[in-house]
Amino acid sequence: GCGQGLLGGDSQAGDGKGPIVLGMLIPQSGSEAAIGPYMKNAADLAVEEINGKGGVLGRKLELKVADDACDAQTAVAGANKLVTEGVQVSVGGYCSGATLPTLPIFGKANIPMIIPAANSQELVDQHLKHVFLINGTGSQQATAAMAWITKRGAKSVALVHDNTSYSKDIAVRTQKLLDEPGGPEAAILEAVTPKESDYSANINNILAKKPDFVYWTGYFQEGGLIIRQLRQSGYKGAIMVGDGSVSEKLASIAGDAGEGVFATMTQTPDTLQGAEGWVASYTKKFGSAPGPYTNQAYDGVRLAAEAIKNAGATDGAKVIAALEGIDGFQMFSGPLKFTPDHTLSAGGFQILVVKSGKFALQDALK
Amino acid sequence: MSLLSVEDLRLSFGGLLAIDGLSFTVGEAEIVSVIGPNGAGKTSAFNCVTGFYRPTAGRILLSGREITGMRPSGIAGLGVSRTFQNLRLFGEMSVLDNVRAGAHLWLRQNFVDALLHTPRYRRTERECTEQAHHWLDFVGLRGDRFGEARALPYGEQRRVEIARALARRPALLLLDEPAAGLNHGEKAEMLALIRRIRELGIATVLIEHDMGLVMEVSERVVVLNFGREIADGRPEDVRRDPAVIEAYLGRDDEDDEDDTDDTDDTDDTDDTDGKGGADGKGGADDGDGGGDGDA
Amino acid sequence: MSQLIWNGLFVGSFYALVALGYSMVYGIMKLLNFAHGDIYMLGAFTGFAILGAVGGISPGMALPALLGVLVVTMGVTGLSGVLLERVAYRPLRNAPRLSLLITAVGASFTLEYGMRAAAGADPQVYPLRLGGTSAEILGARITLQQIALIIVAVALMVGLNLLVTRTREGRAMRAIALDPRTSALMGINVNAVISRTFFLGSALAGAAGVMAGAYYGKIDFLMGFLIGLKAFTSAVIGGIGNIPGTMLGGLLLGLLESFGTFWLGGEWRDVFAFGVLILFLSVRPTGLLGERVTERV
Amino acid sequence: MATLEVEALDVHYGGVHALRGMSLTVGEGEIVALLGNNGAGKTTTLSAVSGLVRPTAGKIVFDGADVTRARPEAIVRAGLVHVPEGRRVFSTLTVHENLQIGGYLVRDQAEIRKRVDRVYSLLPRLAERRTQQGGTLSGGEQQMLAIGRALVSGPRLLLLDEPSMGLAPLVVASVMELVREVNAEGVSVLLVEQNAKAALKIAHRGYVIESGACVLGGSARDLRGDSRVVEAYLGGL
Amino acid sequence: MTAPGATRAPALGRAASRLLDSRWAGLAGLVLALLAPFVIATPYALSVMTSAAIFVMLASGLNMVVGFCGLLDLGYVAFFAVGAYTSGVLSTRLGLPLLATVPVVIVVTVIAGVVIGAPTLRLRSDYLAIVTLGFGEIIRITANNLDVTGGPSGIYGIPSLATSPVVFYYLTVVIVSVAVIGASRLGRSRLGRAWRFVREDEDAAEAMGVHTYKIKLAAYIAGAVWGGLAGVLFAGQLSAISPGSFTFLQSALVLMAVVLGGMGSTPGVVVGAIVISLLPEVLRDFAGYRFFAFGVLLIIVMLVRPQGLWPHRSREASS
Ligand SMILES: Nc1ncnc2c1ncn2[C@@H]1O[C@H](COP(=O)(O)OP(=O)(O)OP(=O)(O)O)[C@@H](O)[C@H]1O
Ligand SMILES: Nc1ncnc2c1ncn2[C@@H]1O[C@H](COP(=O)(O)OP(=O)(O)OP(=O)(O)O)[C@@H](O)[C@H]1O
Ligand SMILES: CC(C)C[C@H](N)C(=O)O
Ligand SMILES: [Mg+2]
Ligand SMILES: [Mg+2]
Repeated sequence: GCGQGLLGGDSQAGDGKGPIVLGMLIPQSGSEAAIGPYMKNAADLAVEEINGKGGVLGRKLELKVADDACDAQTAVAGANKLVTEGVQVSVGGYCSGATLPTLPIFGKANIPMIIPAANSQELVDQHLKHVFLINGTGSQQATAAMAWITKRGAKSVALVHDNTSYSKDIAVRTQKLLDEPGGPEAAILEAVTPKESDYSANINNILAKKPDFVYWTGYFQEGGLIIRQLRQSGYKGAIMVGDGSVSEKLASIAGDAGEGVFATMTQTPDTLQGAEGWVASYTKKFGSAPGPYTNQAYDGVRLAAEAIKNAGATDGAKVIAALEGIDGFQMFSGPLKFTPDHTLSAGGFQILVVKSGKFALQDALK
Repeated sequence: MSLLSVEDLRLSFGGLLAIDGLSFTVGEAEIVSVIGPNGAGKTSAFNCVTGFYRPTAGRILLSGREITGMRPSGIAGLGVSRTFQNLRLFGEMSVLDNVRAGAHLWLRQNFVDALLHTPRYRRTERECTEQAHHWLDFVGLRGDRFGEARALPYGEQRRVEIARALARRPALLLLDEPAAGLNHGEKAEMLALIRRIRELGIATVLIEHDMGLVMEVSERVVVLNFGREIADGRPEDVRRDPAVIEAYLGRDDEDDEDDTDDTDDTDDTDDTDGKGGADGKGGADDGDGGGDGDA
Repeated sequence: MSQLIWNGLFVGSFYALVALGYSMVYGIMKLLNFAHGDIYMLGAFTGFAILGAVGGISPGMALPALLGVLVVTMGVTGLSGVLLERVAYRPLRNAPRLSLLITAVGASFTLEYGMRAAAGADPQVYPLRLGGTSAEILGARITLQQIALIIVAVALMVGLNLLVTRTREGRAMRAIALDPRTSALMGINVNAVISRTFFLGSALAGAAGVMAGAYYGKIDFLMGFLIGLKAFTSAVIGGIGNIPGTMLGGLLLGLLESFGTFWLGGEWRDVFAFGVLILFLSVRPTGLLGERVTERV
Repeated sequence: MATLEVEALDVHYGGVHALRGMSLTVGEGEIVALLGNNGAGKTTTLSAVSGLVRPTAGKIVFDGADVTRARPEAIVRAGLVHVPEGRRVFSTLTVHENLQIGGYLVRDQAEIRKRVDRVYSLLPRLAERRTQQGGTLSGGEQQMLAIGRALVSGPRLLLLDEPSMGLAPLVVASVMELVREVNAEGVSVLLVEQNAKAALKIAHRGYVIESGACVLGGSARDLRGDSRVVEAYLGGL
Repeated sequence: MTAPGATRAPALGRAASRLLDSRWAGLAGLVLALLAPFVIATPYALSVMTSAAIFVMLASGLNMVVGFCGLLDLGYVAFFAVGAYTSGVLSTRLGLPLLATVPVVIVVTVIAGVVIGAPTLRLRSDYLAIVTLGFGEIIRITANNLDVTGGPSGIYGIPSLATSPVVFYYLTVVIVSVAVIGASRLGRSRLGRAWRFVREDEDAAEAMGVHTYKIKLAAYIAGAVWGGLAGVLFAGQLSAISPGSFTFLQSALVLMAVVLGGMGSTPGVVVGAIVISLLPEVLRDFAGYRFFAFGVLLIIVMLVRPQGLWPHRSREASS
């Protein structure tokens, strides 16, 4: 269009009285494509609710979604597209690897990022002013896992990850905690190749170490298969999965073998009292139950709206300041206050357990 | 010292002895023909000399230097050129490019020249093209030089292959059945061409089944049968050798009369009804092709 | 140790089954059929749909039901393969052979994301499971289902090999692979033979898809990608176009993965497998049983 | 009645007009020779007849049926078999398998075996090479294989494209003899040959083509006596 | 001697083919690329255009290997990765500016080319394909497993070559243009002809004295250097690299660019690369159906133009 060239005016879209635009970068194609719809639906739901109550600062919210295919290059293009479309706050980010290269892009455009899912430590380590994580970090999750492992009285723990940054991060951090003298031992750190069907070779390695606790830190697709194949191979000990695996699909893939599997997870609508209504309205609107990261995406949008409201403007610096000032904002994971690192002060991780095919609260780890 | 000498060459494929103790020599600027029944081992001998087959035993010397077991490009680097029994042109490349292949070894040009288009690059490229034209003129190519080689009629392709081999500026040229598929008039042209090659001081070894051509052009004839040499001598002697008649020529005297034709007219223009060859668009072959890629 | 070998063989027989179709198609058309893995995926989903439509099947009936589904699915994927060839490959028969690579990748995307549109991006869970009671045989845990699956796979492979090496159809396939034009001069209906090849190869992939779905339980629209790659690898290790070679190639790849995981850990498994493959090919450049083509000059 | 009638055939390769109104006939039980310079269009004529290239105009009638647009395999089925230029043996199939492929359309296994054995007795060199890969044969051996392969399919009309190319003199004679024998058994033959002398010796009739059309036709005896033919194809007397 | 075909070609056709002559077309393309930001310079457009330019460089590098020399390489992304990681590691660990890493990248990619090429180039094409695929995977997995390369999360905070995306875009366009011209010049030189000889017929090439092994290795090395330098640009553009960017799919896409455009044809490969990299962006609004549409379009394009969008002409200009 006109005026978008080098010689054109510096037209900053969205400055006027139009809707406030939120941008969401999520995988809609590629290996993680299954996640995209859940997060988009959740965000749509939040936008609809907020707009139904009159919007923010008297303006409506509008959500723009871009595909990152869980791939860095696609993500960069997508992020730039969102920037170009005048997005004022980013509320996306599921794959850490794809989110990482988008940080400077939003940064340069002075757009605050509320990252609902991606939670690799690299996102935090850069100490970027505009980046806020509302999922628990890897180290928080590892701590929670360690607590439960100890509490269960396990002796020998097998850590299994899928060699992606998120999954490996949790496994390695848990291993570090286990390596401290006393308490349970890390028997093995095993990496599997994602997207396969048969994990018997890995399971063979695991069983050779005779662990009494297996912690899977990857996603639910492989998680379900691994659980099933572990049980089929005669493994009798405890199994726990990380937050990437918390989905009813995990249980249905694993079948009977899934019963009694634990999970480290931030609070979910299913485990929160009073959230049934939310689950019901989501299910009514979209015809299926919420899935992984549905509530975080929902909270991300609400948090963005809250921050803009507090800032009284959509200006990046002001919104960032407002985000830093947030204290006690109610989210599914509990009242929110960011640490200086812009992460959750407490991960809010709990232990869930699979009961008749559904995740239920086992221990709040308070 | 002879230019090429093959000493007690042996080659076997599994149980099959394709060449069984073959020895012969070729002197400077000599024309030697190798004849023999189908499957006698003629082409295999060429393949050994040019490095495409590794002999099972024996030695091959070029100007006294042993070349047995060298790779083909190394042997080519020592001044040996060849053509193939089943034409092996670079079919999708232009005729000129095909002949430029012969210039590969003497073209002094490196990748810096190519990247920067240095004066040396321009000079060598021009020289290369001129040479290519020169050799195409030399073999009397009538067809389109700028189009794809595979669009030329068979006989023309044969000429291109020879031009390519000559552009190498060899000391020794091996021709495998250059007259196959040529009609009478065209054979006469081929004969003239081989004589002109000899005038350049290039030694030629010729595999041929056309006795007329062989008798006319050779200084010496080597006859193979079952991988063994059964005769080696002047053409007139060889053709009277009973063993050769028995194994190869046969006693059909009618053929003799045909083969003794005296085509002494060395000018190559008697066949003016020959076609101008393929003209028009070179690469427009979309009718067939298909089966590229071997294996 | 025997467990490692068994695991490798079992996984390998899946690779081999998918690789057979790959190898046949590659053998006859020199086509890297990137969509082949997606036919496997299509098979898994077809079986899923049929089972879903039929509804509750008692556990006792599981195996017979599965065989029925297998046959129907093979028909469906076989025809899909034929259709694929008709639409995306045949018109390019005379184009440079890598042109087919584009339509093959195009077909792969179309199948994958077409399935995503039809069945969603979420993985699906097979309504029918071959659950597992395992027995210890020679120190390896082996389930009856595994044995059944391997028997089906081996039977399909052996039959195929007989077809290709012993019958005139097989000879025609090999002739077309070498020279389609001249094959036509022998009276071979090149298009029909290629169609039948696609049918067979795709049917086998479909069978493998159903078997994987029923055994592992989870299917998704991208499930064909990785196995397609492995099938290709198996076909090459074995010596492309050679049926017993392809079988061995699949089994060998399975074993390499199994032992690689054991010796070096899961993260280095593929480095090990590919490393061995590269070393092997540099010693035997035409694969396990590939024909040594002596090109005449 | 003529076995093959070709009428006013035109063939284009992209921009190259290779045949321009080519016409010829092959009568029942005849051997017809086709002579011409390199590039005259001999191979193209045979390819058009056997369905390998599509003519842009003209008509081809085989045994009374129009086969102008028929597919190659259908034409073979009708009994018209083409031995192509350049031998084209299947390189990694054995000699035996190459011959069996020739009998692809024959359903009767015993019949195929009989025909293959007959080829082995006609061309004993092939029998010696039974299990060798076709591609590793010598040039002349490949030529024999190509001819033998065509014989296995039991043709009624045989198109031969330069069958003597690359054959030793003795073998040329025996191949020509073979063609005559086959013909004596009732097979019509259309023979493209550069060895015009050998061809005209066994042919009943012949044509000379130039630039994609016939310029001369007649009985073999007449052609042998025609001065133009003598000068261009037989060698000046 | 005159070529009858050349003189008979209609004047109009000749003018048209002059115009499409790669030199003029190339110049036009360059001008277009340089002017584009004046029409549209949004961050999105710039990032997409920069990616496309880098992709062009990759494709022109692979074209030397596949198009010119006929070596089917399914793991070309290995060199891209080697370049990106080398410059990424050096610039972040040693604090070097990106430009300073270039000489090292060249050395390392040459070595990578030799290491990957040397043991494999004796293989026939299908086997070569799988071996290169394997090498591509080995490089990616190794990067994923090592600590220097940052493991699965890769390297971030790589300095850019330029402060502003516009400047970076122009820099990329200039570098890529030089690379494309260089590849095309190599292709027309003695070396490039030797590549084509090898592609057409290795035996005949050997007989003419072409050391086919060395010539293939040269193609590999050239391809490796082009890929490696494209990797440097990639690292500079994204500022973060991770193994996920160097998957087999990426190799396949580059190969598709080469084939789609027309193997061995420089303008073709440029067009092919632009199409392959822009098409998914153009189709972005299809969201979930994006790759469905991409797949269908690929098939249709190929059915319409089986030889590629802008195929190589083997007819030489008669000058
Ligand atoms: N690679 C190979 N493998 C097996 N046998 C071979 C191979 N190459 C050649 N032969 C055999 O070796 C013998 C000699 O073949 P060669 O090609 O040298 O014959 P020739 O004298 O050139 O015959 P022609 O005149 O028919 O071309 C033949 O019987 C052939 O079948
Ligand atoms: N595939 C092709 N593409 C372009 N032109 C072709 C093609 N095949 C043949 N031609 C041209 O068609 C004309 C006739 O060729 P054809 O092969 O029929 O001649 P021929 O009489 O068989 O010659 P020869 O004696 O050399 O075999 C020639 O001018 C040739 O260049
Ligand atoms: C569980 C997921 C939210 C983790 C995310 N995929 C990441 O890479 O950080
Ligand atoms: Mg020979
Ligand atoms: Mg011909």
